[in-house]
Amino acid sequence: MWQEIVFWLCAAGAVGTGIAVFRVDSMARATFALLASFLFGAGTVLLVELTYLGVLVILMMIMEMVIMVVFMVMYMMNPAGLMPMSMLHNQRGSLAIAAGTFALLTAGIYLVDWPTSRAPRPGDPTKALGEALMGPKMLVMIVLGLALFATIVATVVLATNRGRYDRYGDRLERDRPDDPVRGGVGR
Amino acid sequence: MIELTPWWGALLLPPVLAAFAVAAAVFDSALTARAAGAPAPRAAAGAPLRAAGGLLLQQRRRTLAADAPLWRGAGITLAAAGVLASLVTPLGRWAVGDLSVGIVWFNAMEIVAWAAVWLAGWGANSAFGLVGGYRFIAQGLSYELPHMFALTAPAIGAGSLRVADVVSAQDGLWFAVWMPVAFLVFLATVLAMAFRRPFDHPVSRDTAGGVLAELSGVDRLVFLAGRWLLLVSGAGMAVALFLGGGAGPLLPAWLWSVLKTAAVLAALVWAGHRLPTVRMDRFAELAWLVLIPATLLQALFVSIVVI
Amino acid sequence: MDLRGWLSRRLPVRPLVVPVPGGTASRLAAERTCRTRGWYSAASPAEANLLVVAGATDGALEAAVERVWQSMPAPRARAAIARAEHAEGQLDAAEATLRDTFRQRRQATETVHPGPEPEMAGRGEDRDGLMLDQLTVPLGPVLPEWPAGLVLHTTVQGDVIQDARVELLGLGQVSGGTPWWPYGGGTPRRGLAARHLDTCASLLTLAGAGRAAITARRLRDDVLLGRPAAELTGPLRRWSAGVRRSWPLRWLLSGLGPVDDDLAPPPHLAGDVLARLRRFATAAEEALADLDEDGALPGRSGDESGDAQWTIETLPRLLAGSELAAARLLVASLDPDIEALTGREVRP
Amino acid sequence: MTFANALIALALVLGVTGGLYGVAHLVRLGSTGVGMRPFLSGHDPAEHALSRFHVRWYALTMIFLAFDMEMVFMYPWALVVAEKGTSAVVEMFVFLAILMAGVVYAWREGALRWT
Repeated sequence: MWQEIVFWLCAAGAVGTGIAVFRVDSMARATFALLASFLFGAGTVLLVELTYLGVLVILMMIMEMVIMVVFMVMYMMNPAGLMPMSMLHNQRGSLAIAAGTFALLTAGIYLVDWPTSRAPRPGDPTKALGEALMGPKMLVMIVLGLALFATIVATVVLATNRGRYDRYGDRLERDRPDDPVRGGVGR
Repeated sequence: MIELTPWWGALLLPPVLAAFAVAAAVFDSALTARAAGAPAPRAAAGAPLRAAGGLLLQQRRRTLAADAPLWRGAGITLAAAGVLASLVTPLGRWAVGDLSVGIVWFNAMEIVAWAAVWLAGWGANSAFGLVGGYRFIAQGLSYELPHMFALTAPAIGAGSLRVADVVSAQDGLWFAVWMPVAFLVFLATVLAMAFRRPFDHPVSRDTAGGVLAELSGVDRLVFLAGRWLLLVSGAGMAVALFLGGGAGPLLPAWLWSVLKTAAVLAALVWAGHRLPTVRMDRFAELAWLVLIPATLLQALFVSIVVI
Repeated sequence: MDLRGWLSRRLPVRPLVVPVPGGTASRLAAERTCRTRGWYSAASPAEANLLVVAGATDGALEAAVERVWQSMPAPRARAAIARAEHAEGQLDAAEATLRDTFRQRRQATETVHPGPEPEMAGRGEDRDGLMLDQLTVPLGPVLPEWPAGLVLHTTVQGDVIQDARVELLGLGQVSGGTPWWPYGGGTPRRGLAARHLDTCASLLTLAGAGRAAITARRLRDDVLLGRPAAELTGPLRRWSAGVRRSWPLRWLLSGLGPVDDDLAPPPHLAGDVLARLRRFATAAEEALADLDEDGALPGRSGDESGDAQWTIETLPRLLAGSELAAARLLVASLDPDIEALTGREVRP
Repeated sequence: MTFANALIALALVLGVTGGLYGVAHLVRLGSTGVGMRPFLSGHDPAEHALSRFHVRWYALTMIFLAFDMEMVFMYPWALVVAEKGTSAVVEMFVFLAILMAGVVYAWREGALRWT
């Protein structure tokens, strides 16, 4: 009973804050409305006893949304919405896409013959996840590790405007980098 | 063995944390008074409570074109996160919450400070506040990964993310003894997440108090209370993860928990009086190139020991 | 029960001290009184409940003080300390006002005088060639740990200063001369030691080294109150050694705010923030070594007006492209004595 | 049970906070000061502070995001490392070493700097 109440509260909260994302003018409010929407989503995940996943969603989404707000406020005009303006573009097209997607997903829920599993649920899903990662799903982790490494390198290449040749000289001959502002390690 | 308290245990959690917070604030104020050569150190003991009363009395203020809901929400969010971070921390044999992923829960609640502090800086439409808020995000980017690796070391040692299992795994030997790097990094990052000195750059005087610059009255009181609660929660978790929780001879387990938490809290406050403010333009590289590898090596050492 | 009055009587006093050119003696007296009473200074008007104006203000400086007063929440009181010997009495009176709930309630209902409506931020090219929003952020005259009468009109993008323009306020009221030498009836060496300790105290406060900063302030007050040199030598040496040898300070301040030799700085202002801090700490110790002697003075050249002139001329160049925290530490480490500029032709 | 307790504790925090606001309302000396100018060293603000805020550590945010994905694996891994033994340890620390190599590269390029 109480699970149902909490579920519907979370569902309504997620949709409501999701709508709010597009109704507010301020980048900060939009981002934190989106965060609230994710947290309500995490509530539903906790309800189905996927504790690790639920808590992880809370953990990751707060970090991600705070980092997103940094970029939103850095790049978007008028980030606090102090001047009247609308964040909405191509309303008709997006309405059509949204309605279509909603219809498709709803149809999918009712029309697809979802398989059911008779296997018992694992005692601790977190541990099962760990075992899967160290066993059959090991390749996923390896590939992801390389992808993340590539992300780091690509970010650094694209985002920094001074590289090692500016810092250490054309032949990398300096022992200590020549920077306008010092850092904490290696001066 | 750690048991879950009935529902009224949840009602005791905030008052217990608040008592620790007041005690820590009193100790902090006594240290300041001693250094300043102010008369009557006994008066210093009452100073935090008198200051809290003064903030109740003080007029609230709203700055021009402030983002009021986000700004006011910041303090309440911080206070709530400070309390909920302690949900899974046992006091002696009792815990209010018991999650199979208690350590991750603590991690998630402590991250809430990222959002709360930035919002407090953003909400006031003040240049100094904004600078303070952004300083805290840079701080978060620096301390968070060492913090997470410091959290995983006891989890690997106990083979569990449940705080109760971590406590009982320290039956023979406290984790602080054979995971000293993780313990010290954890303590440092607790200071960083509660943005207390030496990690107080987001509220530093060079920007007229940073995120605190425009807060007055009860709004300021709630935000500052949240900050102390977060520090207390961090100290409590340090006791559970590294100092054997309520384990100890003679005295009852709850008293050991209280004494250890008080000791950790005192050490954290004392360290704040001894160290200068750490700016992130210096700390970021140190965190990424020294603290992350150090905590990783600690985790490697622990995992080699357990297999 | 009168809860409001009960809280009022127990309210901690949080002063915000506004330094004013010509008011150094008043400021020192006010700071000493506040410290010994356990009134810790506030960082912003929202935190403060007592506005202490140390010296006589006029014109633009008066307007700045008035704006700060307007933005202070009730309960609040102000004290104008024109002469150092009146500091205690004025602060007593202000405290009484602060704790008078009847007056505070009446005052709290006064309407706030609105200023001009702010605009949206304009854009400008940043250090790396991007077009970014820029804000006008003036630093001073009312700012914690800031030289009296100095205003830096900075344009910032994020927390980076793009450019800075210097303005000096409150010089009209100053009668001239250097305030540190005759103050407290001491000798030039006492004045000099106190001046160095004062600079170090501000700098250490901004660096967040609270204990060392408070100790510097206590020593400064003791030097000026004429405590025998024999009693001061030990504590001063310990403090100075602690500051100079502290490795956290070294790690945090080295390479910050460098002043290159091609800017032709006065010798004691050359180097980075750390070098200046160490130099002033050493100089304070040396000045004290034979405190009541005459003779050559260590540290500052004695030409305060020349130093201040160089500083205000060079600051815009030093600050361009600097981060706010670094800028604050740089200004505190140069610590120009604006009131020494009276009677000179000022070309900021 | 745990989540019920969490909700009770949360409700109490919100209740106490509300109580503090209530007490503050009772003993207040005056109503909330509205339209206060933000502190700007005694000057009126020329512009709204809420504008585009340029940060100089944007590279750090991206490196953080990439590195922190790894925690998704590390927490469950901590539960099984004792059973799975050496292979799990090697696996995870090779993974971490790859990421750490990326960090060292970023450091050498000056991406962790405030410049």
